[in-house]
Amino acid sequence: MERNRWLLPLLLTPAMGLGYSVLSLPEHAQGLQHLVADKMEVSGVSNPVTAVLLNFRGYDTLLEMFVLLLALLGVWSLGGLSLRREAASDLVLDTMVRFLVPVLILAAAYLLWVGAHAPGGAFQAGAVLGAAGVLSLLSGWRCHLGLAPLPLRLALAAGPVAFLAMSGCTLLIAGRLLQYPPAQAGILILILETAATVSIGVTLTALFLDKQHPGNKDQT
Amino acid sequence: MNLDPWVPILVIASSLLPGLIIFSLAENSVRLRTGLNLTGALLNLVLVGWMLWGVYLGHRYEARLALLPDLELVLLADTLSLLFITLSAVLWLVTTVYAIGYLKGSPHRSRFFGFFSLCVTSTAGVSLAGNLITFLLFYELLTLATYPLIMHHGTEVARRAGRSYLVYTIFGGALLLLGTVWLYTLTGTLEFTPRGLLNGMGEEHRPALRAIFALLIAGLGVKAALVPLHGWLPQAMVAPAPVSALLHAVAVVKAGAFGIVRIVYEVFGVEFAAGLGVTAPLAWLAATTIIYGSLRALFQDDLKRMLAFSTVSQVSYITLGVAIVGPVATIGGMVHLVHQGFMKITLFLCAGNLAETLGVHKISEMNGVGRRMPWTMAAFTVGAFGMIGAPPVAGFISKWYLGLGALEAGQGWVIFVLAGSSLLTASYFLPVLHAVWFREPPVCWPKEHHFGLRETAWALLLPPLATAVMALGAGLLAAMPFSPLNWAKLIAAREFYLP
Amino acid sequence: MVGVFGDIPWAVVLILLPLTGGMICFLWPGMAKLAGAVTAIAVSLSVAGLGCQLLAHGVYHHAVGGWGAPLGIDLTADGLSLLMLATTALVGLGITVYSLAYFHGEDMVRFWPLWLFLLAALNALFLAADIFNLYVTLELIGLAAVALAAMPGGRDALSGAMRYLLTTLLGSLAYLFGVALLYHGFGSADIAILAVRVESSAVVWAALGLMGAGLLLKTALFPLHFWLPPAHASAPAPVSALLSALVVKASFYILLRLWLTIFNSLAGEVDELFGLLGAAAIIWGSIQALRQPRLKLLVAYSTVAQIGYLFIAFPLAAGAAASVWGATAYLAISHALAKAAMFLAAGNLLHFGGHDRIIDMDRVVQRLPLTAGAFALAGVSIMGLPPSGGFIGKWLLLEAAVIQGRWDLAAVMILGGLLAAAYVFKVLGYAFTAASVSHEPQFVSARMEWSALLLASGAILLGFLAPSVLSLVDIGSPFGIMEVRP
Amino acid sequence: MNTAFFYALVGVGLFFLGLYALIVHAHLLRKILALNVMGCGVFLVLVALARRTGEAQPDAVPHAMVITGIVVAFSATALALTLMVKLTAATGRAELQSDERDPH
Repeated sequence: MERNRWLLPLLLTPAMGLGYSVLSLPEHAQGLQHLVADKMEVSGVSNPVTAVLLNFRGYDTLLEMFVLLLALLGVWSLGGLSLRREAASDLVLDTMVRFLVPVLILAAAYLLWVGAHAPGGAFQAGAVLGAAGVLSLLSGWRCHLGLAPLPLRLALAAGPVAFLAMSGCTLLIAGRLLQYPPAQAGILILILETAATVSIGVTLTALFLDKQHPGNKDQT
Repeated sequence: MNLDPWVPILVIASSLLPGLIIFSLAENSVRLRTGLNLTGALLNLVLVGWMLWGVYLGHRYEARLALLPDLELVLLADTLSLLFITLSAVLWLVTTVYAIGYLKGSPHRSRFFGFFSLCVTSTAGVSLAGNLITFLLFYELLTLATYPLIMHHGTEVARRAGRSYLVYTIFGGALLLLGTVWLYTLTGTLEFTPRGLLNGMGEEHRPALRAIFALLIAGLGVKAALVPLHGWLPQAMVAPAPVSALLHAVAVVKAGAFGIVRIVYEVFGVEFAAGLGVTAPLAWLAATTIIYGSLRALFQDDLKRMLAFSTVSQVSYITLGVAIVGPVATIGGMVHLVHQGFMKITLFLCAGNLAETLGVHKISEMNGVGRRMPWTMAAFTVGAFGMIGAPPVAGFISKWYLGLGALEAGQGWVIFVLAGSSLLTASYFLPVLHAVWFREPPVCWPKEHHFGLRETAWALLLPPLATAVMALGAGLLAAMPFSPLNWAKLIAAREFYLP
Repeated sequence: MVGVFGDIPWAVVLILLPLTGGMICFLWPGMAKLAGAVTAIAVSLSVAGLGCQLLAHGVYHHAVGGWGAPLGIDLTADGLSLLMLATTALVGLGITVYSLAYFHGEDMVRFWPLWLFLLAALNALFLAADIFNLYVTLELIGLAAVALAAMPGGRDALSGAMRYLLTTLLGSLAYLFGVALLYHGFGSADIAILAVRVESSAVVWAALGLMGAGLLLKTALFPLHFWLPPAHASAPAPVSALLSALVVKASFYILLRLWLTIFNSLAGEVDELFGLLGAAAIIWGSIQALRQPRLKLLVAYSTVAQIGYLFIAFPLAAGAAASVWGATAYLAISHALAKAAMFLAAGNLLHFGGHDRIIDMDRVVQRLPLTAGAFALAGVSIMGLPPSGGFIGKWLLLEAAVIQGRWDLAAVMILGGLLAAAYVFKVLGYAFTAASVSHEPQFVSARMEWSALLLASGAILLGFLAPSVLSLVDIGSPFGIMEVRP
Repeated sequence: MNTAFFYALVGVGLFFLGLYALIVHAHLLRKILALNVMGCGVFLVLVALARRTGEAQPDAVPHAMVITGIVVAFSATALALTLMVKLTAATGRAELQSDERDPH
């Protein structure tokens, strides 16, 4: 514990310095707000955050999809996190999940749709979808028998693959990475977002598939 | 197309390529390996002969390759480099033949001959280096190529010897590097220039230049075995005999001595160095080494160790000749570079024969060995007399010129060093010779091999005989054109003292 | 021909290709090896294409989405980027060849997508011109690297990976904080724009401190190196090679970029501090390497020492920027090649003997001559002996140190070389001798031996390529204007 | 001082609170949580300062950055937790060995 005695003042000094430098920032700053506002018309959406995420800085989001996939690969590579419950059926949980999951899926769809012009979007929708998945797992739900490993992987890859395909197409057609024609930008972004939502939701769920699960480690 | 720039490159390639191919050969492809070795050595000799003739006629063999934006690797054949490379080319051929016989049937020969060739490549590079950075490159390569040869037996003793060798040489290399960089920052060039590249450097640089001189000489002194940097040399005796022979006569030790020659004459310029006041300490250091090496040799019983300390002593004659400052002493030092090579390699090859044929390693076991191996011991005797400085063997010529040069330069004390060293050398060699020829041989030798009617295998016998003949010839025929002595005179005349 | 290939946006291809390759590995594990090999080769070819492009037209810009900075994200490739990309491609190719023989079964399925995504992230990082984009690539690299390091799954690997993950996250967060400050202070995340707008102020100093500390932590500069040896030593051999050769260089590259652009006008005292820490790293890392009983730990500590050389340049750069940074870049790439070769060789020895205790190595010079040769050649470059890339870098740095009268730094560099020789030859010495306890040797495939040897030869070959490589790095003068030698 | 700066200062506080906890606590779960607290601090700074536009609309770019950052933080946390679970299973302790701890 004695090593902590000097730690506090040692951390307080940079904290104060950092606080001071934050306060030294100008009271008003536009950032890129005006620039974003100017280009909203050609961005294909009307929600500025979505415009930045999927159009202006869409390249970051492309890499983002791979961050998520990498985390999943890392977790799977370690054998996965198990959520299996030994207890048999819990009536309350079971019933609640039966009601909640469809609602959550609906909510996710709404969030995805609304993201084009109001707060919302792929990440929020994906998170809600993931919650639905985790809830189902918690209640003892398992992968549907018909769901073979490759389809699961395809669902996981939907977002990154959509981004990659979009990158390839835009590169070939426009000569630039992720440059959408303004007229089609809205629909293209919606496609990307839908794929991303699926991916995010499934990935969040798939993190909790353990090794024994058929959805994982099917390889020879 | 002008072929001249390609000649020095071909010289390097003639040992490098066989070496690299030999690495990849299977252990039992003896014939191919031997063929490659001998072809390389012969080709090397022919090319060197060609350059020798060319340089004599005034050709210029120079190849350049950019190493850094404003620094080049330079291979250049001048009279000085030819002195050294001719020695190495001749002795490489001899040693290769010897090594093929010596290592017959022993393991890891592909590795051995690979590194052996690399070692010769580095020596050729050291002699052909046209500037200090090229010299540094091949000098370090030499360290790396000799290490596996010293470690060849893979024993714990070998490992320690290898470690000790590296501790000295890597440290020396670091000093050399620092000195070179420092010099470069002052001059902006590292080209070896007749009469020195520092001519005309201002007063204000004198302290720095003295420090650089000390760094460079210390770096080179490790390989040249100047006291107190000689400690690795006696330990390196664990290596197989051909390696010891090469290390002592041509490659490592000579590379250091040759470097000192280059530094004093062609970097600093001998008169400039004398003006800096750095040659006198160097002369004293060399003299100390000469006496010290002889004294230590006096008390050795292990034959190879005795020869090693003898090397410590003898190689410093070269440094001494350089440090005396004067044309005649220069001739003495230069010519000793070659003469010591002939004589020392003879002695080591003979020692190898004794060990290989009779299992004799110690001086106390050598009683009467002259009756069992008269030819080998005859060669040994020639070498020993050469070391003592008895006429007509080559060693006499060196000492003669060194003495004359010292008198000419007004440094009479050197005569005493020469005389003292000769006396000491005589007192450790003559008892050996006496025992060899006049004592009764023992009933049986420690570990005898029989070779029919011959005293030993041809491949082991002919090389020392050849080098002994060379040592004799260099002394007897010193007045002939292309003799080492005349070539050394050419160097002294063409590079140092004529405007 | 030239026209068609000249128009391809190679820089973008360099990012998309490995992402696609990784995706194929993920979706169809059966094709992992094929996809990995093809991707590695294609990436090398693309780098060559980018190189031709840069030679012909100078610096390459690509405004992603067509927006351009500050609204959008730009990709930029200059000589320095090209050098790092080329090194990544070459080392990556060597490691790919090695891994084809090294990983089997389940490990193979786990390794390939992670490695290809890591490759993509590295390429993206070297092409990025936006500090937030750099953050994303840093995180991609970090996660991939941790996942790779944890692959063996044992106690050592897991705790090494855990420590690595915590450290790399901490470093990224500090960096992100700096990004936040710079963005809010100057209204852009684009490096070129920031470089123009930034002037000395409290915010900039805070950003400098945060980003500097974060990146130093990720680069493992002494005394922030504590996480590196366990993580690098316990990972599988090709992964250790990747981490030491490339991943560490990635964060150093960002640091160098930021120092050359945004923080260019500040940071005099910080440069001195970097130099001091670099010197300490050289000494401390080398001594620790010398003390290690296990080969992989020795090599890992050698990385700690070699990182120190990269920081020696900071205090020297004020005097002779271009040649000093050129030297640093040269050291970085030589170290990448040599260290990759060393780790691969160490992996061969570990595989061969079942252990990597240095004193128990059993005559490996005879039994694995190619591997021993690879280790030795790599060692030559690490020691900085001629002829090697390491020598060129060290020569240039020494020259700058002597010209500027920085004898302290010169002495440290010389001493570091001596210590490096000590630990390299310690290994080689035992490689000649027989071990007291013999063991059943395992077969080592020729591909594993040759890939190590070729990488090491590359480090040696770099010793002869300095004029062309240095002129290549200078495309777009990433180090400022070339000074003229007096 | 307007609210933007207040929240930004809270962000700075969270960052250092997290850093303190990261150093002090040995348990890995606490360390992981500490890193998340630090991340929240940074995100708060990013979002809070984006309000300084003086208009109804805040600057959207930092918002997008934070969303990206959250996904990264989430991914890293998932990986860290898995590592922790596996490490605990392998060593029986959810701590890193103290003999190799960082020398701060």
